[in-house]
Amino acid sequence: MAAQGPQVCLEVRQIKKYFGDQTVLRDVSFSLPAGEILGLIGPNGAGKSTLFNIISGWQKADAGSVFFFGQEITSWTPKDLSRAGLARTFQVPQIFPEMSAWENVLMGAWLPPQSRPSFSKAQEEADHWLSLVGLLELRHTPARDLPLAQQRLVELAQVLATRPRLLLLDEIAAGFSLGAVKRLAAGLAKLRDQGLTLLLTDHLFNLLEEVADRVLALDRGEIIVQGPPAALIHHPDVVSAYLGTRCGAADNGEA
Amino acid sequence: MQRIRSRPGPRARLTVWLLAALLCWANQPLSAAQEIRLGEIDPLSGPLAKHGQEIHQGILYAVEEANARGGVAGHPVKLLSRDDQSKPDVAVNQAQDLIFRGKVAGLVGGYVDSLVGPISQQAARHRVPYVASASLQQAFTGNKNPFFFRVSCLEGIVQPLCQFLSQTLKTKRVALLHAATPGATEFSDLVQADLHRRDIATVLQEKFRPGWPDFSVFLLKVPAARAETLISGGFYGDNLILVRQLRQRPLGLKAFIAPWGVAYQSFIDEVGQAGEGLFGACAWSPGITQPGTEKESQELVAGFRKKFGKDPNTTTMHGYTSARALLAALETVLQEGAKPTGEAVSRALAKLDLNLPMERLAFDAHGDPRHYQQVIVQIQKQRLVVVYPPERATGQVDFSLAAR
Amino acid sequence: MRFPKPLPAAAGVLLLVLWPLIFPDAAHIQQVLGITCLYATLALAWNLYALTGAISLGHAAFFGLGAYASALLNHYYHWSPLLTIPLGALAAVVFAVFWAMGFRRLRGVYLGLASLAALEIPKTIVDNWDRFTYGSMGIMGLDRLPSATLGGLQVDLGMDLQAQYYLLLGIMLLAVLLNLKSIRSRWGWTLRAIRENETAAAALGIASNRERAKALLLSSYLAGLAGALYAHILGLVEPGLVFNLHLSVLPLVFCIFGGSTKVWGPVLGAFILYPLEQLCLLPLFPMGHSAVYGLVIILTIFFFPQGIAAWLPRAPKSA
Amino acid sequence: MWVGTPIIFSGLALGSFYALMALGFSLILSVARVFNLAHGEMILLSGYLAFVLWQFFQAPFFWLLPICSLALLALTLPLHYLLRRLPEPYGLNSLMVTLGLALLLQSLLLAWFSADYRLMRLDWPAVAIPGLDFSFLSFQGLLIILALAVTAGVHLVLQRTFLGKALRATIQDREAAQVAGINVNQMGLVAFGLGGLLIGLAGPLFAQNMYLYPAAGTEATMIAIVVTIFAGLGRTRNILLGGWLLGLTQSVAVFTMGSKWRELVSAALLLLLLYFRPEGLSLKKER
Repeated sequence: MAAQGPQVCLEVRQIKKYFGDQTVLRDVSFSLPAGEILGLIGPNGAGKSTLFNIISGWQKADAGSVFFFGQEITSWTPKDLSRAGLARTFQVPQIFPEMSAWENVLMGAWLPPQSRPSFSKAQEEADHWLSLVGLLELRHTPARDLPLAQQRLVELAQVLATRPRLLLLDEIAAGFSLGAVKRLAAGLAKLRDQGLTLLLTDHLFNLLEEVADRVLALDRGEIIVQGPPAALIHHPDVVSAYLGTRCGAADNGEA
Repeated sequence: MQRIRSRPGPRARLTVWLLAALLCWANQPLSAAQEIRLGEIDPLSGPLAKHGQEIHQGILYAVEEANARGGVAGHPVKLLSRDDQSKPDVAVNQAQDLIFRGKVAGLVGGYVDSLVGPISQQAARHRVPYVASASLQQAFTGNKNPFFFRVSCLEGIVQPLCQFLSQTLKTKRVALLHAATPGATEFSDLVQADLHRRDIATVLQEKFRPGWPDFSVFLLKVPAARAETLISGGFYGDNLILVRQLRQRPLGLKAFIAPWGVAYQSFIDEVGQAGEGLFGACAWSPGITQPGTEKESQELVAGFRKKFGKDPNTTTMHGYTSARALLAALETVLQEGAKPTGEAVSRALAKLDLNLPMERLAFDAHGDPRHYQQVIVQIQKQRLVVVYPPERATGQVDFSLAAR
Repeated sequence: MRFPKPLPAAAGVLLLVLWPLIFPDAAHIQQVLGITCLYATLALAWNLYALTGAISLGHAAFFGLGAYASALLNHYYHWSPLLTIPLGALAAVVFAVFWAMGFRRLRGVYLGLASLAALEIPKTIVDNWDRFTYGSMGIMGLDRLPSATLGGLQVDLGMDLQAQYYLLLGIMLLAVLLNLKSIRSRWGWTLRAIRENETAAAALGIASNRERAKALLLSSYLAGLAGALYAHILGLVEPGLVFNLHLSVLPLVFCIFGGSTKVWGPVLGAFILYPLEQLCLLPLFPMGHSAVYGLVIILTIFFFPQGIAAWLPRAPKSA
Repeated sequence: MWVGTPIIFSGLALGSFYALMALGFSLILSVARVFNLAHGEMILLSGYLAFVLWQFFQAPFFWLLPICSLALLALTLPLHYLLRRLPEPYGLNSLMVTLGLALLLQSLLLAWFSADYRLMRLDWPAVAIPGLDFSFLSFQGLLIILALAVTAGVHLVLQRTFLGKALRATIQDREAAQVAGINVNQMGLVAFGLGGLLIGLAGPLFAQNMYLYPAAGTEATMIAIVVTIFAGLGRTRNILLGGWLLGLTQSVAVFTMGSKWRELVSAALLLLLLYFRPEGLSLKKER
């Protein structure tokens, strides 16, 4: 079927999540057109990771629903979501510690049951994605021996190798140097141009500023502002959310 | 991929070569000499080690006794002992090893039926006589194996026990507790059936796994079932606990009787006062011996004490008796000038008639002992007193002591 | 990927196949090595499940169920052991199905401990179902492995130790092959991924519970097979013998000693430790053998923390 | 007398015995990640020491407890140094080493003390509860009191001291504890030390409640393992609760169903518990 205009890749409707009597997410809704890079910012505890976990199936929402290319995926398991083409990375990179960097990426190319590529094809893929993240020369290093930032890149290459349609990156650029952030941003932009949809969180703003088409600012479980990154970066609500939480000032909390 | 420690150093290589050398060396056949070799397989370690070691000492004593007398028809006897670790595959391995590498003239020992069984099959297959020291089950000698003999059987315990219960104790209701092992289970079933024929009701029959620390709750059920006599088919250690817990609360029992464990001086020493009045069964004990073997028995106790620093007991004697049987058969064959082949020794064993301290030893067509009969003893003033059968009794049953 | 040099392995296999022909009289060694093959099969079975990262302490349950099912079929229906052994091993698989369902959520130490407890269930039932299983008495006088005619050649698997050795060796090599397939295949890497990081595996779309269950079913069948063979080789079963904790610990010891997650590790472990104990330590030290055995284990772990198989020549990785 | 009274009392005493056997094992497992298969043999060692002191020096029972505790402390500390030298995979390697140690100790015990069964024969007066037609052995009472006291002691150490906080942090998340500046190795040493004291304490109790023979260690290790599963790792109070639950269940099972179902009932209980609470008895699930 020929889509009219941009297809909606991900739609999140009225997600609610409580931990005990604490509300972590209240009625979060947004939609992400295919081929867009959407950023998600917010201070610590704003609910970014919880939202990510709910979308990718690692946590259950207490209310609301999630749609992926029109299909409801609200209570799917991570494994089923991965098979459907929704991939993610984690704040603490989830890789195979005893395997080499290259083997890690190979796992992404070779193992996913939905594609079942041949071994030689998977090897080529692994080379391709590993070189894309710039770690080809470290291919034989056991993943556990890599610094955290490079482990994140290995994880990125690994999930990219599964050929997802939507990729969720959770603070992928944490601990990156400025140059590395720029390279990563360029790479992500290229992927977007090839048709990948991306949802990124960033604690700080550096990566989103480079690459996001649109940014949502989350605070205390609610989307407070959204718009292009340049407009958000100095938005008073965003600034106060960051400052307020950081300083923990009570008067800001009441406002 | 370079992993630290993935390649062992020279020390490690050395270990491997040493292991290999040890293996190769172990496969050298033992040098053959003029001596006669006997093979022994017993549980020398693990949970059954106590009785395994006792049998071992009995066998060892018999062999050394024979050697002190100048050997068997002039040939020195060498004993090769093996531990079966209470596992049948190990017993088979060791039997094979003894037969092939040790070139033994016969096998002795064996404490549990599931281990005696496989050994006896090896004996039949390789035509080597095997005299089992402590085998009980009946199923065992069902199919004829001309190379298998044993010096004990369950009947020799069950018969006197049940007769004692009906004739002397005149009990009407018994509770039966037994260990979850084949021998003890068969014992329990046989006793139950035998007592049934004698109009004695088994009002409680339970089994437990050996090594249980707490019988107190089971004991609560004994008076509830109005049992008069408690028969324990548990082993030595279980009886230690059972007896101690028996003393805690009066159960109104007429008697407590256990075929295994009680009739040992060491048991009496361990439990002390709590042991007074208990009944047990034994085939032999220092001071309790087959009529006509008193002198031999005393010499044996003295010699044994000198060698091992302790008294022999009924288990030791099972080992001793089995070794004596095999040695006697070997002597018969050698004195006739024949080669001690398996067939010849087995034929001699079948014709054997010895009066040994533990029993008058002669085998029937199945290899079972014809005259094996244990006596019932009671602990009185820290001593074992034979109370049944009447012809061997050394004292009277003290009913007041037995009641608890 | 690893492409091992096939040479040492092939030489080893050739040695195992040929030595009885060179030393035809060494029946006791054939006996011991035959049982070694049996235990190596059990260890390989254990290892299949361990490839998913699970340390089982309940494999004696599979061993015992295989042994009892085969023994009961043989006892009641008088079927040939050649039929009852592969059928009896299925009883272990049935138990494995319950295991896979019941222990889905357990990992690590808890799984090990739960499997240890699970051993009690078949054991106690078999021990107390007197009418059907003969309870604690066990069953004696099972049929031996029968003689078979292979291409005009009559081989007596029950009595001829050499034939028995070759049978057990063959079954062990099949188990090795299965391990080989399960390590060096796409599925093998799936298992490895589950072992190393279950979260990451799930993120790649791997159904870890299903793959783990598959490995367990295969593993249980092999372990059941070993148990069934054991019953007919010895001609008897008894609850205390075939549901013995020692049978759960044995594969663990062989695998860690030899090197788990390596194809030849369990085999090496079994072929070093069992003959060492049976052919050297027991004859040499009838009393103190377990002290020496314990020392050997301790020292080896200090020298070969990755297991003996780590010492084998390893091929460089090819891209 | 209500028939349940002695059953419950027996169950509690038995459960207290189980808990006392398991405390050292659980502590070493949860802090130092060593699955100590030589646990039972170490208890036996302490038990034999108590036996020797009792037999040849007529040492009173209450002296035996501290002496044996200290003696085992002197044994577990070197063991910790030995195990610390083990490379990865640490868990499995330490399991194997302690298995080897168990075999070694068993042989040594067999050589030193022979295979005979030994019993510490002490007279424990019966205690009657006035008003109730019920009496019990003072040793059973002692088991219950000791279990309560030791559990409370360990609990206090873990909850109220700085060291205990560090220990708990190590139990909960080893890596995070390390990041927070806790010397995990030192915590292992502390665990082995405390564990040694507890194992030493268990020895005379084992010798008194059961009987000594060189192969008895396996039984003690099994008890420790089973109670530890009941409790879940690192929860001292639950060790006692788990022990009691196990002891009571077994006593009730023996009374109502018969001795032969004892193992099945406890195994079934254990598996049900693990099915519904994979982390053991602990009420809070760790996230």
